[in-house]
Parts: sequence; C-alpha cells; structure tokens
Amino acid sequence: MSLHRVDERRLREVALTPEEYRVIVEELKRAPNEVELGMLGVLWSEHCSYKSSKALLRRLPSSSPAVLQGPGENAGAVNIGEGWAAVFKIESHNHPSAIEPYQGAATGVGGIIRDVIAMGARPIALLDSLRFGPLPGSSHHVEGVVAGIGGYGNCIGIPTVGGEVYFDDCYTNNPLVNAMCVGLVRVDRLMRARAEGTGNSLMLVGADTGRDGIHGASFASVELDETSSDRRPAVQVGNPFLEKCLLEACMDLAHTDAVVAIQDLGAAGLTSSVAECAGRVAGAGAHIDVRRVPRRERGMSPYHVMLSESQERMLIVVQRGREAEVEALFQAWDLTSAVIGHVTDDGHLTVVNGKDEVARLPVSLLTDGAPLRRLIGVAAEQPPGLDIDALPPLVDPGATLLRLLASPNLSSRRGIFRRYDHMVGDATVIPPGGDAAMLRVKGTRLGLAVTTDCNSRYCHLDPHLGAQLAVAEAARNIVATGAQPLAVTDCLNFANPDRPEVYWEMEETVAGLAHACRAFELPIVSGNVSLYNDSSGESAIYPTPVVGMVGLISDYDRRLAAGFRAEGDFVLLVGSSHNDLGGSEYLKVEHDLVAGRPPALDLARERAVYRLILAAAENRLLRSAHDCAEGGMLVALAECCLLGGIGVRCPAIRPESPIRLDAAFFGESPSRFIVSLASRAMPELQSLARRHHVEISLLGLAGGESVEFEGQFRLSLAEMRQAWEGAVV
Amino acid sequence: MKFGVVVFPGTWSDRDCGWVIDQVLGAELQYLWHKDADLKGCDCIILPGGFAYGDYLRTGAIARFAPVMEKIGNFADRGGLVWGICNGFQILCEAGLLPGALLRNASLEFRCQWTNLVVERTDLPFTSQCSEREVIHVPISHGEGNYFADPATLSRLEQRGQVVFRYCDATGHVTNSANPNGSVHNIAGIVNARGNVLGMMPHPERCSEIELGGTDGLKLFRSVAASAMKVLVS
Amino acid sequence: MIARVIVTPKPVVNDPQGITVKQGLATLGFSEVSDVRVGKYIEMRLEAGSEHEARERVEAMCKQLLANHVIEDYRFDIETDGHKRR
Amino acid sequence: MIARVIVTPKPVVNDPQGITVKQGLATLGFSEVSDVRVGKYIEMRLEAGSEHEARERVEAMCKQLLANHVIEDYRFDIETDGHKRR
Ligand SMILES: Nc1ncnc2c1ncn2[C@@H]1O[C@H](COP(=O)(O)OP(=O)(O)O)[C@@H](O)[C@H]1O
Ligand SMILES: [Mg+2]
Repeated sequence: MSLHRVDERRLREVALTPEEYRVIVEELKRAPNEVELGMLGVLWSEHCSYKSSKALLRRLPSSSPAVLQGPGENAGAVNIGEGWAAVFKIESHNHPSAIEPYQGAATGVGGIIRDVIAMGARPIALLDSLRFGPLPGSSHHVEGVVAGIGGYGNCIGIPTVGGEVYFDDCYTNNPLVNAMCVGLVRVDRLMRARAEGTGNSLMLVGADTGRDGIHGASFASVELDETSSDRRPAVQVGNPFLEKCLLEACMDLAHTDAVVAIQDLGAAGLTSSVAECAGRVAGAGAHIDVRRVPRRERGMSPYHVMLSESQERMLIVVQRGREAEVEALFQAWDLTSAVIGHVTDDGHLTVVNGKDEVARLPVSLLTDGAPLRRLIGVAAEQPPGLDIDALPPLVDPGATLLRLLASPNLSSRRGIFRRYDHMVGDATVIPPGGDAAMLRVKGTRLGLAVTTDCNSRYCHLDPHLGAQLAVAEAARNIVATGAQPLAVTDCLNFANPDRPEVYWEMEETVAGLAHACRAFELPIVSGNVSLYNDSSGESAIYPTPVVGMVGLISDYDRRLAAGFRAEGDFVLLVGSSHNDLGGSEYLKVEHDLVAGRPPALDLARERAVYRLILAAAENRLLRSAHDCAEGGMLVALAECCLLGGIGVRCPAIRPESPIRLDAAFFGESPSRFIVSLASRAMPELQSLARRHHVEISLLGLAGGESVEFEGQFRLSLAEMRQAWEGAVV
Repeated sequence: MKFGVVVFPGTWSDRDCGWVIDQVLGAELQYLWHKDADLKGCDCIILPGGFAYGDYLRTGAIARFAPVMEKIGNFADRGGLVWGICNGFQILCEAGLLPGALLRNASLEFRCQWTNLVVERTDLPFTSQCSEREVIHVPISHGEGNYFADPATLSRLEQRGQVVFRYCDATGHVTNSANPNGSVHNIAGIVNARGNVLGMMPHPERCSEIELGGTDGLKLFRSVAASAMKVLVS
Repeated sequence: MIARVIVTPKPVVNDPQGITVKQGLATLGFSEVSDVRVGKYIEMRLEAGSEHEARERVEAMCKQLLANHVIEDYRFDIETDGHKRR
Repeated sequence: MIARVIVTPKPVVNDPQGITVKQGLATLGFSEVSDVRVGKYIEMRLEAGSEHEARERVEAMCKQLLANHVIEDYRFDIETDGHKRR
C-alpha cells in the first residue's frame, strides 16, 4: 500500500511514529483526517495505550477470593466484608508536576479521586508518594507539590492520611508525584464504566470544556527537554470546589437506577473516556456531537473539544428517556450537564459537529490498536560492590543516630502532613506519622490500613530484589497496625524504556513485584505506569515501583500504633539482624556511598514474622508495633520513643561476630519489628514466637526522657526531636 | 433537641457534625440545604466546616448570601442558637453576625493539628458542661483562621467577655507558641453580645469519640443539648 | 465595559503574604524593596447603559461581595473603550 | 518609588475563582457581568536610581517570583512621584 503523505512534523506533534501511522492507514484503508489523527495520537500515547508495558503487566497476579474488580476498570475493588468494598488506585502526575508543581500535583489528586468516584465509591482517603532532588535545591518543587496536594485534598474534604517523601539526586530534574485514593462502596453498588445498551445517552457533566491540556497525554509520554517549558499551556488548573460538587452529585446518582455507568475524563479527555467506556462492551460504539459539549471558551474546534483535558468532568451513561432525572440531580448542585451523544452497536466512535461527520474510527483501533512495542532489556552494569570490612568501625552511635534522624529521608514528615487535613471524615483512627494510617469503616468495627512504600535506592541496586522489598515494606507497615495485608495497587515510575537497561529494570521490577505478591497472596488490582522520567536522556530516575497497599482489621479496637505507650513496658526486637548495610541510609549519610546489594529478603521468614505480629495483636499482647525500615533498628527505636514521648533504657549491644555493631544498630535487615508490651504478656509472646519460629530479643525497658544504651550512648528525647523535626520544611 | 446542619456547596464537615449528633450524641439531626428558606424547626443551627463555594475570593464571602443565611440571621436575632465551626465561623463574620474577620494563617500554611483551648466562658449554652478555665484538646484544620478585629472591636470583645476559647499550652497558659495561626489575643472562638451565636475555628466534631483521639468536643455538643431546653426562642 | 477592581488589605491589618513576598524578594537579591502589600485584582466585563451606571453597579458589587470592609479597601476604574472595541 | 504589579491568569487558563465569583455576582442580581478573572495585586515600595532601573528590577521580580509564567501574565507601572512625596 502506498503510504499516504503526511507531514513528519504533524506526526511528531501527535506523537505517532511513521510505523504507527502506516498501521492506522492499513486498518482504516484510508488516511485519517486531522481530528482522527489527533484522537489516535493521544490514545496511542504511552500514557494511554501502555504499549511499552502491557506485555509485562500481564505477569502480575491480580486475583484472590477478595477481589471484586481487578485491573481494567477505573480502579480496583476488594471485598472487605459486611457488605463493603474498598476501591483504590494509584496514579502518577510526574510530568505536569515537574512543569507546574502546584497545579500538577493538585490536578493529579483531582484525577485519582475521579477514578474512585467512577466506581460508585465515596473517596475516604488520599495518599501521596513523592520524590524530589536534594534539599534545599528542590524546595521550590517540594513547596509547590505539597501545597498543591493540600490545596486540592483539603478543599474537597478528603483526608490525606499517608504517603512518603524521598530525596535523591536522580529526581532533581524528574520529581515524582504519585497519588493514591481509597474509597468505599456497598458491594452491590459497585459500578463499572461500561457503555451498555444501544441507544442509551451519553451525558457530559461538571466543568465546561476549555482548551486546556491538549496533548497532555502525549506530553507525559516523552522526555522533558529544554523546550518543555514552551508546552506549558498544557498544564491544567484544578477546581477542587467544582469536584466536590461533582463528587456529591455522583453519590446522589445512587438514588436513581437510571445510570448505567460513570466514567471519569482524564488524560485524552472525551476521546479516551468515550472510547474506553465503549471498548469494555463487545461491539459497542458511540456517536457524539461536539456541538453539544458545553464550552468555556469561544472558537474551539472539534479537535480541541475531543482532546481537551479540562478537569472535573465525568461521562455518564444514562438509560434513554431518563436524562432529565440525572440532569436534575446535577442541577441541584448547580452543575451543568449535557447529552452529547448515545451508545451505538456499530463498534465505531463517530464524532459529528452538528450535521458534519468529523471523525469515525473503530473503537478497538483506538483502545487496542496501538502496536505493542517490542523492547529489549539488557542488564544494567552492576552497581558498585561494597567491601564491608573496609568500612571504618562505628565510633559514636549516638552522634550517628542524630545525623540519621536529621537526614531528609528519615526525618519527621510532620511539617508536611500537618498541611494536609488528615482528619476530615471522622474516620482516621491512626493518623499519619507512624506506619500505615488506618480508617474506620463507619457503622462497623472494620479498619482499613493504607500505605505507600518504595525504597528506590534498593531498586537501583537490584530492581528484582528492590521490588520485593517494596512489597514487603508496605506489608510490614500494614501489619504493624495489626491489620492483614489485603491487596495492592502499584505505580511503576521509570526512565526511558527505549534504553535497554531501563527496559531490563522494568522486567526485573515486574518479576520482583509478581514474585513477592504471589508469596504473600496479594493481588494487584490496579495501577499505573509512568515512563520517560529522564530529562534529555541524562539523569534517569532510579526504578521506582511505588507499592500502594490496603489491609484490613476486623475490629479497629485492636489496632496498634508505633509509639511507646507506657513506662516500664518491655521493648523487643522481633526478627533477626544481619550485616545488611548495602543500600542503607547509614552508608549514604555516614559514608556517602550508594553501594552493595540491598538486604536479602526471605519471603517465608517475612510471612512468619507477619503471622506472629498479627497473632500477638489479635490476642492483645502488644502495646505498640513499628517496623524497622530505612535507618535500621536504632532509628526505628528512636521513632517509637519520639512518637510515644517515652524513652527507653537498654543494656549495651554487643553483637556476636560476624555481626558488626554498625549493622546491628543501622543495618536495614527486613522482617523486623520493634514492639512493646506489658511485662506480664511476655511469657505468652515468647511461646507464640516459638510456635511461629521467629526470633525475639529483649532490647530494654520503656521509660524516661532519653534513649540510652548503657555504656554506649545516651541522647535526650529533646535533642533527638530537634534533629528529627528540624529537617524537612 | 433538634440540630440543623447547614450544607453549602463545598461544605464537608456537615457529615462529621451529623455523625456526632446522630450517632454519638443521639440527638435529632436535620440537614439544611443552602437553598432552604426554612429552618425546619431546628433548635440549634450549625454552620459546619468546609470550603463553601471553594472559599474563592474570601472565605465565606459568597456563602453568606445563600437563602438559608437570611433565615439564620432572623433566627439569631430572636435568640436562636447558631454555632459556626471553622468555615462556619468565617461565614458568620462575613455575614456580620459576629465581629471581625479571619485572615490567612500567619505561617501562610494550612494547619491540621491538635490544639489546646482554654474555656473562658462556661455560662453559655455551648459550654455549660465545661468547667471554669478548663483546658480542652481540640484539632484545627484551616488555612485562614487568623482572627482579626480592629482595636476598638477587640477591646469591646474583651471587656464584654465575648472571647470563649483561646489557644493555650497544655497547662492553660496563653502563649505565643501555643498560637497556631497568628490570631489576635490567641482568639480561637467568640460569641456575640447576647451569647447565642458562637464562632470557633477548632473542630469539636473531630474529637467526640475516643478512637479519634479525644472526647472534649462532645462536651460542647452535650452543653447545647442540655441548655437548649432552657433557651426560649420568642 | 470593563471594570478593574483592586482590593487591598487595610493598613491596620497585618499582611503576612506581603511580608513573605518581601522576604522572598530579599532572598533573591531584591533588597531595595522596603514594603510589600498583596491584594486582589478583579477584572470584569459587564453591560451598562452608561459609565455612570457601571460605576454605581461596580460600587455596589464591591460593597456587597468583592471586598470585606473590616479588613479591605477597594478602588476601581471603568474602561468604556473596551466596550466599543468589541 | 512605588511599583504596582497586576498578575492575572493567562486567557486560556482556567480560572475557577473567576467563574465562581461570576456566579456569585449573578446570584446577587448582578447578571450584567459576563466574565470575571481574578488575579493578584502587588504594591511595592522600592529604591531605584531611575525609573528605567526600577522598571528593569520589577520586571526581573515578576519573572522570578511574583508571577508564575506557566499560567499567569503580569503588567506593572511605576510611580516615581510616590518617591518624591516621601
Ligand atoms: N502497574 C500496573 N499494575 C496493574 N494494573 C495496572 C498497572 N498500570 C495500569 N494498570 C491498569 O490498567 C488500566 C488502565 O490504567 P490507566 O490508564 O492508568 O487508568 P485510567 O484511565 O483510569 O487513568 C487500569 O485498570 C489500571 O488499573
Ligand atoms: Mg514503617
């Protein structure tokens, strides 16, 4: 077939390759017109089509008896009992946040909330997983992003209860902003965004459509370069107030059975929402008239209308003849709604402008037509090894502890989360600051624990192991609250996958995630992929597979927090320590090294430790629990003291050879917790530990105003707090 | 005892207040829509927290023109109990039902945290269950809670004992470091001269159950429930 | 017509935003700035029979909604050309 | 000297505040208003050798701090009388 002539520049503008263009012409048996080309361009962008990652994602486990909805819908859903489903998803807004930190982050939050609403669920919590270049250079980004997340979440009235913040050189030009939303819906009210029923109406509700964000999806699918700032008009401005009204109106839709489906408008706007909705039903198509789309601006072409990424809009599939009922529900919230078309059975998305047809494309070509990219992974160069014997011995553990507490990667996040309303909803029974946060399910005794985790330094040193450790850390944070890990959502942030070592990282990461999730019997029910996080090919980010996890406790009265609760309690280390200094924060802060292998993870041991902690929590043996993560045992212990306002007295630690003192204090061996309990509960815990084959050791006694290891060091809580709370903003 | 909880577009503490009234206190609950022209026989009207109309332009600026506000003004004039919490306080100031205004926090940052409040009036229908100069533990969550009144208004407020809550430290001392937002005289809540309209920035509905970290807020709801019986709305 | 309204914090009201902007400018090396006040700017397109009428309407808008007289002052101008240009 | 800076959302950028204020005005009976944009107003007192110099400095301040050029436009004027009056 002769290739239809098309301007190369035009192709680049819509981010299609000549090869992809050839496939389009072949499938259509004609050249696409301008509007069609634009529509295909956005839907075939990496962001929407997953053409570089789809094959890999199929390897992730996605089922368990609790799963009500796995990947493929706007968000995943799991059954949590008593008739309730938890709905959740994580999503990236990295590129927009790099360009405009406040609005990029804010609209990221707005977008993920709409995904949860589309499932019919009421959003009950937000989490944010953030990565920046080192402070103070990145403070402009940090300030903007934190303000943007708070600005949206606080205004809309959904508590932001958790997240994480890391600083590393690799994020200097590519900050990462991932947002997760969790919602609740009655199981029998769970919606799916399927355009069922030929003749049913398609209604567009919420904000008027403007020219904002055209080509946003393609924008997220290319590397940032010097010209990126010229594309800045692509950045949208969020309106959380409008989304709050939209949220309430969508909740009111439950009062009518006239609604068939709800679909949010995100990347690629109307084009993708209509195509996706139709694409989920075999043979379905849609007919829409751009003239009926309410506009914010004059002079918009059909192309603009179809590709606009204006925020705070939803597509509603409504039973024919019942549009007025739905319109009235939105009208009550002063929201505009418009019937813009209807569902067809011709498998095509037809777009008209009044009488003129402006586009007609097979739905399957839009949603599934993008040729998958065959990428090749080649193992990256081995990162520098670590000769542990060459490290100078630890001299002053107290001084090191203070420096670690003040390290921006370990310091208190209070300066950030106090800018987020984390209480609205009257459901936050474990606030941010410890391990996972917990939300009660009102009207029941159920508690949902939620967390996001990823140590990307580990992933850089060994992506396969790093991904497993991310799953394990998330699960450990859930378990530390006494909740059972239930399901996962993941956000895979990578550099340019066309580079073989990056694609290799992706392969390894996905394999690691799959391996750990299978071992813990955790389904991955939703997720997102963000690629091209490298500016101009340099300064690629570390592989950063952020794991969002949800856990369940049957009675939140049995929940555990991280801080010590009572003087005189026994303080124990659960699990065993090894010479795990590879990739540690200790190495970075004290020796300026990013080297070695991340700590080895024994998945069976890790599970055994979970079982022990959960059994002990179930039997109310524990007064507090906190996992050991970055900074190792001593930082975890210090956090228990600072969070509880109670010190600890311990005999000196004299590890048996070959375990080193620095590793005992600051090594990051996984599968460990610090717990406290009343002395009388000790025998029972000991027998429980024996039964689960988990090592426990007495560290000391809670009490006093300092952390003391006899003869080794002593620090007052006050000086520790000053170091810990002084670091991040 | 019937509580009316007003819902504007953008309000979000309505459901939390409703939860406390209905599920914790066990009192009668009536949501009032901003377009309602009738208070439906409520004995105490709560203007809850949130971002009514997005708080665009100024907090409470647009909300105060909602149809329900006119009725609430009349109700207050007749001695009815009106209780503005957070955004509700901002709306009451905008509407002129309480003096002063709420500016951006001195830090220019939103703050969600626990605060201590010293209760300076216990003879009010809102605080009768508190003891004299009791220190209560109540969270705040706002970006614009920095209370301001011109010097004349301020001295009038102080002279007439209209300051009900002040930010203080755990021992009840009113200090600079205990002031989370820069409010003049550490003011966290005020009442009108007649004592039937209360505005406060902190959120009592967020601390009415022990699992949420404290129950001091419930004292205020209980006070209203107890004393409403005595207030005669003429 | 076009109305341009400027709303500023009253002099007695302390303006933390202005102070912060001033500090921010100083950090960037603009230490010649001795005082900053931050207010709002509102631009409106409106229909009116005459400039006089527009002036009265905008005055009413400012009084009722656009400014809070406890903490803010306002001033505005009306551009009638804008109307003609359309 | 006194610099008066006006920062407005760019015309193509969504202005939720303006939209909401317009609706608010309509509810109050000011339905003659067809469009509202809300921006910032910044008034600064500063020292400068000449108006020209002041202009350059304020321009730099706008670029670096006062306006976010991704979504905002700015304009300003300089009043030298202000200086003389002091
Ligand atoms: N890393 C991943 N793991 C599992 N599922 C994923 C992952 N990335 C994307 N998905 C799933 O693929 C589908 C499409 O994702 P996305 O385009 O981000 O959703 P949306 O259109 O709602 O923004 C969703 O159902 C999502 O949950
Ligand atoms: Mg933890």
